Amino acid sequence: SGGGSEKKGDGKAASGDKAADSITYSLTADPRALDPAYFDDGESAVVSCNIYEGLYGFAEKNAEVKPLLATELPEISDDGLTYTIKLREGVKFHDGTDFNADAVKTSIERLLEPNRNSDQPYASFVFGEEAANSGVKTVEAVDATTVKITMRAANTSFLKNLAMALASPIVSPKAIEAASAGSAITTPCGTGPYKFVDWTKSASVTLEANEDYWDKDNAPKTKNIIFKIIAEGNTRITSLLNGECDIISSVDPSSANQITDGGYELFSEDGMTINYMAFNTDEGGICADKEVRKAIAQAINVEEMVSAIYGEYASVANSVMPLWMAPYDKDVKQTAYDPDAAKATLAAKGVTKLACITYSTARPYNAKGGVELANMVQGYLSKVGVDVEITQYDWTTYKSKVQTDPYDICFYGWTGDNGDPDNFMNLPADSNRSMNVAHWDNEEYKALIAKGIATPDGDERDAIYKQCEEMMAEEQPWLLISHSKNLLGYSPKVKGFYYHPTGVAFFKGVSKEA
Amino acid sequence: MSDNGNIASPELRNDDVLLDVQHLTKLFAAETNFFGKATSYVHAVDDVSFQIKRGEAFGLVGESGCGKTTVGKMLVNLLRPTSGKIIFDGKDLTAMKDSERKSYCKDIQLIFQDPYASLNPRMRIGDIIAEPMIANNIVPKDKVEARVNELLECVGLANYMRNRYPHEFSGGQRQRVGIARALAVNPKLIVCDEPVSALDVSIQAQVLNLLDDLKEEFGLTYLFIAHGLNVVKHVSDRVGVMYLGRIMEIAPKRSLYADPLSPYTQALLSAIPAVDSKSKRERIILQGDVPSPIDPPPGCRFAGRCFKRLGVCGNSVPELREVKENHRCACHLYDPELPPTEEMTRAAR
Amino acid sequence: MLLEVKSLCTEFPVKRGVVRAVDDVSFEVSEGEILAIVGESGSGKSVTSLSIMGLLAEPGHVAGGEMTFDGKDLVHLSEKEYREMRGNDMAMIFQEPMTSLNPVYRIGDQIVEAIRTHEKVSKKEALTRAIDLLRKVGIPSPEARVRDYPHQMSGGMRQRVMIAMALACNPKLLIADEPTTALDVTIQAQILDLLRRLREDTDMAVLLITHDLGVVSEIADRVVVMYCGQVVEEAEVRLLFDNPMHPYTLGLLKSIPRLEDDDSKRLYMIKGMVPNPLEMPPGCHFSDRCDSCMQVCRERMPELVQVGDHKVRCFLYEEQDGHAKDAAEVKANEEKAREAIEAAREVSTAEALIEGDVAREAEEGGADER
Amino acid sequence: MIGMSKKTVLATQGAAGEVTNSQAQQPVEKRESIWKDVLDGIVSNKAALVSAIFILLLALIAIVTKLVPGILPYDPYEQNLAESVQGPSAAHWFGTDIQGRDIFSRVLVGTQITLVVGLAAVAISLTVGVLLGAIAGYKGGKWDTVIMRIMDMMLAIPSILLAIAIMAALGQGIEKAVVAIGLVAIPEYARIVRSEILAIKENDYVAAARVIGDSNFAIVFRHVLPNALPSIIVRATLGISSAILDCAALGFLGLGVQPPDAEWGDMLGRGRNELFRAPWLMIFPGLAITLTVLAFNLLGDGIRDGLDPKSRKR
Amino acid sequence: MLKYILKRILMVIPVLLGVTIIIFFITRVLASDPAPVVLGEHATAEAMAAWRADYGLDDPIWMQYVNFLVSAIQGDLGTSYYTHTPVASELAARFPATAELALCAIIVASICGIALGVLAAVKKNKLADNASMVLALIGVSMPVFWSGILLILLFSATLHILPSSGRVTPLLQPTGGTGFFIFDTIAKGDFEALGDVLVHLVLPTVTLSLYSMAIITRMTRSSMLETLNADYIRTARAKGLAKRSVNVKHALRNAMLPVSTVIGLQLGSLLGGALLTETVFAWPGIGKFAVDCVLKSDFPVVQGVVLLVAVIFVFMNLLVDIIYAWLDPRIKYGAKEEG
Ligand SMILES: Nc1ncnc2c1ncn2[C@@H]1O[C@H](COP(=O)(O)OP(=O)(O)OP(=O)(O)O)[C@@H](O)[C@H]1O
Ligand SMILES: Nc1ncnc2c1ncn2[C@@H]1O[C@H](COP(=O)(O)OP(=O)(O)OP(=O)(O)O)[C@@H](O)[C@H]1O
Ligand SMILES: [Mg+2]
Ligand SMILES: [Mg+2]
Repeated sequence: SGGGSEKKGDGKAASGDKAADSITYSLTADPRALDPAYFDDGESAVVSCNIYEGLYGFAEKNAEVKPLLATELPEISDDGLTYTIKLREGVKFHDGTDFNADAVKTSIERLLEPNRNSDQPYASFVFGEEAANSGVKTVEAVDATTVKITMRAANTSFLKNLAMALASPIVSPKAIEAASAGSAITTPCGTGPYKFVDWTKSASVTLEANEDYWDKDNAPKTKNIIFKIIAEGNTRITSLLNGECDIISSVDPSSANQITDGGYELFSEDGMTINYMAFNTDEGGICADKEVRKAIAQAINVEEMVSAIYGEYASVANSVMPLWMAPYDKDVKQTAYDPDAAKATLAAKGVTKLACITYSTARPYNAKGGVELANMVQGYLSKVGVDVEITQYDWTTYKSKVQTDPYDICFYGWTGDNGDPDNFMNLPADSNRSMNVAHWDNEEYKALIAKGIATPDGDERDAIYKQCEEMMAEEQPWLLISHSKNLLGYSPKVKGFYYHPTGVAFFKGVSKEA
Repeated sequence: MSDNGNIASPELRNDDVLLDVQHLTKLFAAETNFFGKATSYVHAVDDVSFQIKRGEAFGLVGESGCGKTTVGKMLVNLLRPTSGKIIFDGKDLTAMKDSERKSYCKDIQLIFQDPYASLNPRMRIGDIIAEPMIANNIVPKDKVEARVNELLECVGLANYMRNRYPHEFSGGQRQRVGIARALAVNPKLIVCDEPVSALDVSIQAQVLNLLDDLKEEFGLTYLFIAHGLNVVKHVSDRVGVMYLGRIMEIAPKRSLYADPLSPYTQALLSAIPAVDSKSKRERIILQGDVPSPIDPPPGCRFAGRCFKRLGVCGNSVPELREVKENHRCACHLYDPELPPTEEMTRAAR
Repeated sequence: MLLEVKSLCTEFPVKRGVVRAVDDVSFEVSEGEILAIVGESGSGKSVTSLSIMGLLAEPGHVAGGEMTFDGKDLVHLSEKEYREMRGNDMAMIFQEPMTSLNPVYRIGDQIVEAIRTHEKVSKKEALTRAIDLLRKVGIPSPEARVRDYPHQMSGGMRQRVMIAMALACNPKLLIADEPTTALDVTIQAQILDLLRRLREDTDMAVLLITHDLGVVSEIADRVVVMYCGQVVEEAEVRLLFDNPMHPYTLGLLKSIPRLEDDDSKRLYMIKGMVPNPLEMPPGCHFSDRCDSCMQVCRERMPELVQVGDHKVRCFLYEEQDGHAKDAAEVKANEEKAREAIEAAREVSTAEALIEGDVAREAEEGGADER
Repeated sequence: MIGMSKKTVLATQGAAGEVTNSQAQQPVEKRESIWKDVLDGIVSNKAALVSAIFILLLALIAIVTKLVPGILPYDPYEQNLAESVQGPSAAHWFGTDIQGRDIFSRVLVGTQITLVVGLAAVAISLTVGVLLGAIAGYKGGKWDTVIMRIMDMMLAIPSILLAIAIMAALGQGIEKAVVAIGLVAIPEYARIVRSEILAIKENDYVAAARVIGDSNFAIVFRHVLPNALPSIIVRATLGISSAILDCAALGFLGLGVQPPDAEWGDMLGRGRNELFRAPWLMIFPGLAITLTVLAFNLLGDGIRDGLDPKSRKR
Repeated sequence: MLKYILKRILMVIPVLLGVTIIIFFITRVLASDPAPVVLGEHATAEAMAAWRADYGLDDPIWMQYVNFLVSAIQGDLGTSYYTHTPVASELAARFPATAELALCAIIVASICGIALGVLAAVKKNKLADNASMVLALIGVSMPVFWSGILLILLFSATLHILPSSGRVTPLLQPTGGTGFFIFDTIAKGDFEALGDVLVHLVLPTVTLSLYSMAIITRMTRSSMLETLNADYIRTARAKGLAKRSVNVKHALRNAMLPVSTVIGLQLGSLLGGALLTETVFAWPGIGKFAVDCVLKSDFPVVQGVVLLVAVIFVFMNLLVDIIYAWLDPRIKYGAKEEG
């Protein structure tokens, strides 16, 4: 029922252990698409991960890979090139089609060249490219329940890619057929715990429980899951306080108290992000000089800045990777705050002016947007005698401006895709300048990264990435700022809710008291 | 169309004609089709001819909408005639290009009907009067002020009023400012478009007397437009009566008032309420309204309301012909080709 | 007596003071009579008529005096009673026929509305009556014209419609505020003729307001001349025109160009202009412009006194104590006034005008200095 | 030659003549001008008077804070994270923002940008709009058709969307915001000026100017535009208020000024993230905008009344 | 009349062409490159180049325009770069929301605006006049998003009496139908849903209508004052009509003429103004969507939105003119065209 008052009434007053039949979750924007091959955004992922399932998924609270539609972890050949995967039996898609090896083959092959099209943003990331000699070469259905994937080159993160909500989940072949060639499915159909009902653009997406879900232990407990699109942060919070939503995502750190004060639960766990400031290391620039980079880093009290902006809802970044992901950081030392030293160095180097660009839009790794950060850095640097001139852009423009504007420092960040260290650590080694905004070009580091990707998980691999972390701290192409926490608010009546660090929320175990 | 203007009346023939208007016609588009082409016309002025002598005051009389203002505007180049000629001081103004014509502009000046709308409310009257002199460069810059003072005195305004704005003046005073502005360029002809009809009774006389005085003093020539015959009588030497874009009668004042020939003129005269009980005239009350000037019917324009209407009036346009000496009239009653009428005999006497 | 107005005063408070638009005005209208009020623009004619109709625009109000209509005290009438009387017992028509009809309603409906406001009749019946009325005021094929909108009619027609509407409920008094001023002479003659006929047919009294002395002489029985909110002279129409007493009336009559005049003579000019209502000269309002002005005129306001069959407000005819002078003296003064006027005709226009302006400025001098 | 005979009249006039002369020597004061009407309108309307005083005060604040920044209780740009996000108190009347800057000082400094934005944006749209409107109205014909069609096109695009598109294209910053806001308002001015001019053109005094031989230029600039001025002034006053609002809207959408400039819309847009924690971040700049816009609106109405010949009894 | 309408419709064409040219110029020449946004984080320069080629963005600008125009005339507005959905269906999905909100707002604004304006005019210079004018002016002076957020804070967050977001509680949403929920719910006889739709409409409608209401109030007041001074009002009073009937029947009807024009224009600007309101109230309309698309450089959608709004605006004006002619018998279109 609709009116806030009513909702509030039955929310607060009524009690008992009867389960309510719907849970409303707020998204911040429309999903881009509800076909895993065609989106790259968190909003789509949150919805889709309840409709579709992949061969693998992540563990409940971390990025450990678990079998999902596969019965066990794949058999990987020693050269790392062949993956043999056993499939679960008796699973049906929502449209009644059987889930089998052919379905897997169809789902994956539409993302491989030459079927792949330029509208599939994650296809090349997950399944590689022929030109780069990476990723999947072939998919074979060995028998109804066995699939064999052959790789072009070994890639330790491939398995984690298969667990992602983007690109990897398995889609009903019938639905793929029904959609016109080269475009996204409009009536989503997967094997997941919830079935698609309706998507009213810009308003809401409605799902309903899949009565025939294969995993009887984790059968959906709530009849409907509704994703309501609310872009404005204050409106989101009000909608929770007013009983219009049960769970709201992207809570602004500064509003967190409002949620707990109102008797609501605050979900606050580390996400899979890094929020950083990059120095433009291009030859000839002020920040090409490592000393200057270090001095600037010394001028900024990261701890104070993080707490002022995010309060307790972000942790100061000591490593590129988030703490829960990486065991590598323990001994990495980042540059310490030392304004006097900074002043002296900068004066000696004759640095008085820096051009800074930043983004005005909130990002997953920075709920406040980059302007606040830029403002504070401007404040710190003005105290050591450096004028910072800030130019801000909205995110879209910003993404092209980082490639064209002549900046000295810029703000950026990263949200992990798959929980693999390479996904984070390769950023400063990337040849793509929009990924590597520091334009850092360090052969030694690049070699380490290449080695890391081919090394199977284990101590050897960990050591490589630890070395990477140390190099980053020493060479200072970035000033690490924070790892954001995923902040959500939810009604205390919602039980069993967990927001996964990869930025999705699984509703199969979630229920709500009436 | 009758050809009624090219023979000037004998009275004028030997004299110095300042303005000779020949077959002047002005049509306005009344309705337009899809592409903006006119499909019907307002016949505002239709084949009008008359002459004005130097130093003469010619009155043009007619009811509202009969085209008097339109004639005046064509004379001062505010409107372009559809056809016809305006020969001023021997030169055909209508044949001139705009640039050429501009040099004659100042010789014909206009006094407007509405004293409230004809003065720019945001200018001081000193500037208003000085403007034509500066625009036409007829007085050296340093003499302008003295000349403005002179003009103000001429029209009976004290020169300290120079720095005031029009709204600080009464209607009569404003009209005097308008007169001063017209005088500023030493025009040869002044077109007075109903200069007193918007004024109070007690003020009318001031302006009429002033115009009279000025005419005397500077030998001006007037085209005096009015809608009542009583006002015109006081100022003009000769009078033309218009009806629906056409001239009905032209005659020297004395002749016109003593013996109006056209039934329309007769009605117009009788409609003027008389103040004196002694001179109660027989009243002719015309029926109906002035018809629309949009595509008027053929024949005499007045036929529809005429109380002496003949059979021919509805289809044939009467010529403007000399009925008595210097007294011309466009009416079938005086058509020698038609059977003689009572009026004709009376006029012949 | 149908309408009696006694010492009516009407005031408009404005930013810089109070405009007394009507100042101590008295007159009477009896059944079937046509009384004309003449005066220049701003002399308070319209305000007088609106005061009678109770239609004064906001801050304006009757500040004193009495008005009785058909035995009823108008000054203290409630708005409801007034409304019942308006359009019913007394009706009014206005100067501007072009704007006095509501442009968005058919004229038939507007007349029907007037009828149905006061009488409980069916729409159909009212419409029939409307058509009759239109016929009565001389509108050809009234059955068709009732469906016309005002913009489809000429000015003369609209004025007839206005008259038809006013006659809808057979009023006892018709107030006509400059009904012909905006019309052409030939149309004006038609309307005046119509009014005259109607008066004969219905025995309705008419209060005719105009600034045109010609119209007055054509149609009125009696005339009230107003100047600056005051009655300066009142008399039977022929008496007034043949024998005007007040210098203002005299001046007006001499200053209008008449067909009968000898036009070689200059027109007489009343010099100067109507004073600003907030800056009236201290004595007689006309004193600045008067050619027979005396010292006393500048000091004191003369009273309206009965002189023979005239009422006149002028010290030429009034003793200091407020009584009329004796007949001989009146005669002499009348003569004097006439001579003054004849003499003034010969003054050059510009000269006279400057003199008039300067006199007025001097009067207002204080204001000017500011 | 004209008037010679009159000379003597004055000389022999005696008393009256002296009055004349003494008055003639009066200093030539500007008796009545449009600015006086404006002033009259303001003074005679209490709300407009208060508004005018308020706006003057704002202007004063803007100038003083520009010239003597030290007069402010705090440096509006100085970061002081120790005092980050504090509620209104005796020390910080309007509280502090996330960077610990004093909101009161920032609101005061914000008057600079706000007024400049309002005036500059209006200056752009006024200049272009008046020019286009004048050409369309006075020249008529093809000029009119072409110009007014273009204006129609601009009007048919929602102005805020157009402004955003222009901003997105030009990049951010106060100058760009001003340009965007100024550009999108042009059609309104052009329309008003055109219709005014069409009406004024019909006046006899314009005909009179033509009869005496004035050039088109003189007619437009001496006779037509000055008489269109009242509605232009009114429109411009109201235009300042909509420019301020538009600027605030752009700020709200994150397209506002460059940091650390204090602009109310930008402060408001930024403050809304802290609405629940620190409502003062949104309330005070919002109030400042509302009051300023209200003041310009009331002032515009007052001026309109003052300039309206109908309400100006004389 | 018919001729006039036809003529006006023909005149619309160059305006719409011009609109497309303006917006085409702004998007293609001035705006930033959409490729990085569309293709996401992992896209390489080659992938972006390939994508641009796919979408014809490396064609000469005039060719892009011609292509756009040709397909637009065939009813194809292109496909969103970002969601790969046809623009027409993206707009169709969102437009009813905006239209319903704008219509409600204009109705509320008109009713309140006219009522306040009449009150102010009839009680000129009295308390009621001043109060309604100040009220109206405050409406015009508050930034829409600010007043919207304050309203939410009061009615939703504090008093909990009105919902703060969306058009309807999703499970009650009528499916199929016109997309105008008031209409759809009534058609279905689902009054629970109707109630829900109505309470959701309250805050956005109020917020959105404030601005227009102020404009309409002002216009009504001045127009009413003008007509109240008209001669025919005096005539009506001289007939003995009651004040009320004079005010309503004679004055208001005439005063409505200029007001109707303003209302028509307001509806156009409401469509634009809805943008901020939609953001604040999570209203699923085209306003917020359009802003996002401008910021994402999703050209086809931006073009589509602008074209749609322009068409509505232009036809709204046409409609207003026709209504005007219907209200005012003096206007006989076709007869008088200034030339
Ligand atoms: N610009 C115009 N466009 C169309 N018709 C016009 C125009 N100017 C005048 N007319 C028409 O031409 C006719 C003559 O108008 P004009 O103003 O010359 O009459 P007038 O005799 O001066 O009348 P009035 O006594 O009312 O001043 C009228 O019917 C008028 O409607
Ligand atoms: N609403 C008003 N406020 C202030 N003064 C007014 C108002 N109405 C009329 N007056 C004043 O009252 C005086 C008389 O006006 P009124 O309209 O009665 O004149 P009138 O004789 O009818 O003139 P006209 O011939 O112009 O109609 C004028 O001086 C005018 O200034
Ligand atoms: Mg005329
Ligand atoms: Mg009057």
